[in-house]
Amino acid sequence: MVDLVQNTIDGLMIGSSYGLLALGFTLIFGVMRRLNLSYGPSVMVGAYLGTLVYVQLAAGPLVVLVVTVLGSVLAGLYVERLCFAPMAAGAGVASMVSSFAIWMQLEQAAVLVLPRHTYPFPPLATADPLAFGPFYLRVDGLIMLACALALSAGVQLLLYRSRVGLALRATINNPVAAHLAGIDVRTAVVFAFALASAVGGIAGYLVLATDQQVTPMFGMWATFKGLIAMMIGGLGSIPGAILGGLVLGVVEANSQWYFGPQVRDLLAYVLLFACLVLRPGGLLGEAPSRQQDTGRRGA
Amino acid sequence: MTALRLAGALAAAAACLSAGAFAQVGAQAPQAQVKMRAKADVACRPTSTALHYDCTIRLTNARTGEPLGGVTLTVGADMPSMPMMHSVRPVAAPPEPESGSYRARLALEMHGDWALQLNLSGPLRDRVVAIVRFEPGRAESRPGG
Amino acid sequence: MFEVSDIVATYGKIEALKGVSLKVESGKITCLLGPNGAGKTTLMMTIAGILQPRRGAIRLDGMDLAGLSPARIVSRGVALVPENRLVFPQMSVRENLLAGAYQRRDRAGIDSDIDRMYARFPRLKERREQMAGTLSGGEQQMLAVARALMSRPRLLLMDEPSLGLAPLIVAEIFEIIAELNRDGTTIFLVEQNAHMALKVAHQFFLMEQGRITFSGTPGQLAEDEVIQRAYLGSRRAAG
Amino acid sequence: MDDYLVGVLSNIGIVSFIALSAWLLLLTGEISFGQQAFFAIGAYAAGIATALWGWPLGAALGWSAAIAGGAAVLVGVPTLRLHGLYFAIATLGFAEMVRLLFEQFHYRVMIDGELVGPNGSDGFRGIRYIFENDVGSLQFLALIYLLLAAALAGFMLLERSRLGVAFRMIGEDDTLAALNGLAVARLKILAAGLAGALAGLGGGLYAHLTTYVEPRVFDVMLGVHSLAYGLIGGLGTALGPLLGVVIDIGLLESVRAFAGYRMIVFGGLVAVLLIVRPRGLLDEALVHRIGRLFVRAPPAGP
Repeated sequence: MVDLVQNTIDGLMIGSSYGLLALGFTLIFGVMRRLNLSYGPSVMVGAYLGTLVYVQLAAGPLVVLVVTVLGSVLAGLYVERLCFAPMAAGAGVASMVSSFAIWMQLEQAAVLVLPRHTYPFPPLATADPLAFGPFYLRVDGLIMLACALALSAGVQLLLYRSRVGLALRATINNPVAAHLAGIDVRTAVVFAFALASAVGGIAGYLVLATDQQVTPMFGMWATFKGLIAMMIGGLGSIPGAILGGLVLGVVEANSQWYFGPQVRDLLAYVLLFACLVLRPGGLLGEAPSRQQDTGRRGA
Repeated sequence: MTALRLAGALAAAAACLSAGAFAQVGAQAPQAQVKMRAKADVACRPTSTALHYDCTIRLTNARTGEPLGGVTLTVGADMPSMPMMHSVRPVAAPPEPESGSYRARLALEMHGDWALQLNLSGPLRDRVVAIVRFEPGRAESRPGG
Repeated sequence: MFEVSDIVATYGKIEALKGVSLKVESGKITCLLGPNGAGKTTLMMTIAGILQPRRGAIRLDGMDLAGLSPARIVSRGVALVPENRLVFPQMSVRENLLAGAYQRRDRAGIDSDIDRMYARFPRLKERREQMAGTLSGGEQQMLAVARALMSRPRLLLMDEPSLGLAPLIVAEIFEIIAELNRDGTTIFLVEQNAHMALKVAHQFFLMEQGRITFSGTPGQLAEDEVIQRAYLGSRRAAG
Repeated sequence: MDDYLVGVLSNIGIVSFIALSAWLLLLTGEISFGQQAFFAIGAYAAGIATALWGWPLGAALGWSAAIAGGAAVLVGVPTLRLHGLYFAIATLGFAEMVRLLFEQFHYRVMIDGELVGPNGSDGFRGIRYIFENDVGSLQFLALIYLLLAAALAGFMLLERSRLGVAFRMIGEDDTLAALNGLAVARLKILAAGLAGALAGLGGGLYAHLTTYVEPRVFDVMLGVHSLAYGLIGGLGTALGPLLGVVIDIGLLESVRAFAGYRMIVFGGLVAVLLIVRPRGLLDEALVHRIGRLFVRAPPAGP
């Protein structure tokens, strides 16, 4: 029982970072109705730049954070310019495959700059875990959870209480009507990409600072964790993204404890598969309608 | 149900076709009795050039454990994480003075885990695969090869 | 004065507009008639900047609008109420109105305009916190009109505002059109329902196969025998 | 021919199977990120059949196609009710499940004093059929291309058949296809089964070519690549995915001059190509135009 609770606590903390990755994913998907496979690799590029200033210039954590986020945003915008902006409506599959090609590109670029398999990343917090009776709370985990909740609340506020949020939601709802209402849809899309990449950059920073190391595989990891959490929580829903991340984190932490890391990964995909087959709308999203069908020819 | 029946028929047709193709290839070589197999130990060292590694390969007879000399050995490489995308042109691995020992110099395209394909020809035709992780400044074989 | 001259627009290789020219007098209601596939919606979308013309000029009081982005065109004072009542289905009525005022920055003016819309369309006021997707067809049409008005257009374009609505609602919509015009808005509308249009419009154009084939006043329209038969329906045939 | 060329050509042939498999689903309008699962099932099935059970190669390949096709039908039933992105992610989830299950899969048998068989993440070594039976690398290459030619001939027939038209109709608009009386669900499952069998056959060939497989070989990279081939080469004809493979593996080899910058150059090329031709080089329009050059009279309908 103690184990279960402790695992659940740990799972909630790591799950909050999955939730942040899913949040970025869902923003891009919401605006573009397309899948950006290069999402994780863009964050990885940011993290590599962060590591670079850490290793080469011995920069402090704050500088590393800023560089990571800025790098993620720049890489994200590069992906948007190359894979999304020039694609005509109806070329959703082409965008997706193109973003995959750029993934390969970003990964190789990262390996060229920093060729070793792993590099150190500055730790988030070195304080001892806080003890509550038989339970321990890792400080970095707490920071991660707090950041996730604050950021998702911030994004929610931004979307529902600001002018630019109005533009984004209008674009998500109906791009043609948004054009006619005088909303600059292109700018809204670019903003969504930048925002999503920034959220991803923060999530990436938090994860890597907890792990204290970075590898080129982080890009793929981030894409898949974000994707799974997004689908579990429900496509297009911000609370759903966070909830999906937390659920994924809790399931992973417990299965890792009881069955080991390989079964953990297996169960994550079983959860994804079961969720899609049994409840395609996810926990908080709406069931897919034919109109929202994406990736198909008309999308 | 017609569709599913058709699927079954097509799968069966595919099976027959491949069996037919096999009959041509396999007819020349009836199932051989127990054949000699090779076993390999690979140890690689980085060189002064980045991504270039010096590998020493010790071949033994899998059954008797004796060193396996006198074969022609070439070494190719593929990345299991990107199968068939990074096939490195096979290099010849000439024998060393010590029997069963061969040496190859590999020029890889990137760091990571590589499946080295040791192609034996001459008295024994075989392929042995060794998994080696290449990193800047070091290389490490995975046991079990 | 709004003026379109020699607009050519293509869909792929098909020429949808083959050199369209027309003038819309300020303060008047101008109606564009025409059969399905004549290019009326294409013309509207081209004026609104959703489609780019191959060539030709679009001028509002001397300013050239051709080639501008839809957002710029809205800020120059042209708003389109599109066909099929495009609203933002997962946004509230109020948010839809706010989106219509996106190009404006005057917070107080926007708030008072929203109140004016509520006064003009009381049913929108009742449903202001409701998601637009849950409104009835007629209510969505009113919302689409109100949203377009929120940008304070000098020229309001309307693409088949009566399409698919019940006769009572259609009458209400046309009443609103006449009212808006009395308040000084120039209106350019596409309509299939020529009977309704005849009651409100001051000027008519007829478009067929990407070309303007007739222009005139309601009186001239009613006299034209061909148009009579095609658009107003001869009484003999109807009876 | 030198070994290297034979190796590259063998790779092109084998990857073509999984590329065709993904393309067949694209034809019916569905994106699969998961065809590598059937490739994996085929590879393990064929490897086990020859190395552990002593089956002849032909039987093993038929078995790999059959079991992979069967698995694809089983997975197709629940997943093909989903569409678009949902289907794509479900196939990805399934494929990763299969890969991770192979990480757990241990089935080792003592053969000639040596433990042979799948050994979890340490892989499955010693699928030595072609070495034990003196099948030369050229002979094996011929076998690959024989089977590939058979598959292509099948596709050419399919393109002219009612079934092929049905697949394309579903791909264009499955609601419309259903309104025209097509049993959309069954046809999609049929397509999924055929696609699975093709991938499985490719997997069986792959296992015997390399003599070694491990779960990592079958990760998402392979699946997304195979999907990309159809889009690079073109969706208009079954030759499209093949062209994609040739460009990818051929191009990767030819821009070797770029050494460490290879993926950077290649990734950029693919991105630009997809901007210029979003449905690939051999898209439907081009195929139609080329077809008109050869066929003067309109082909008689069935």
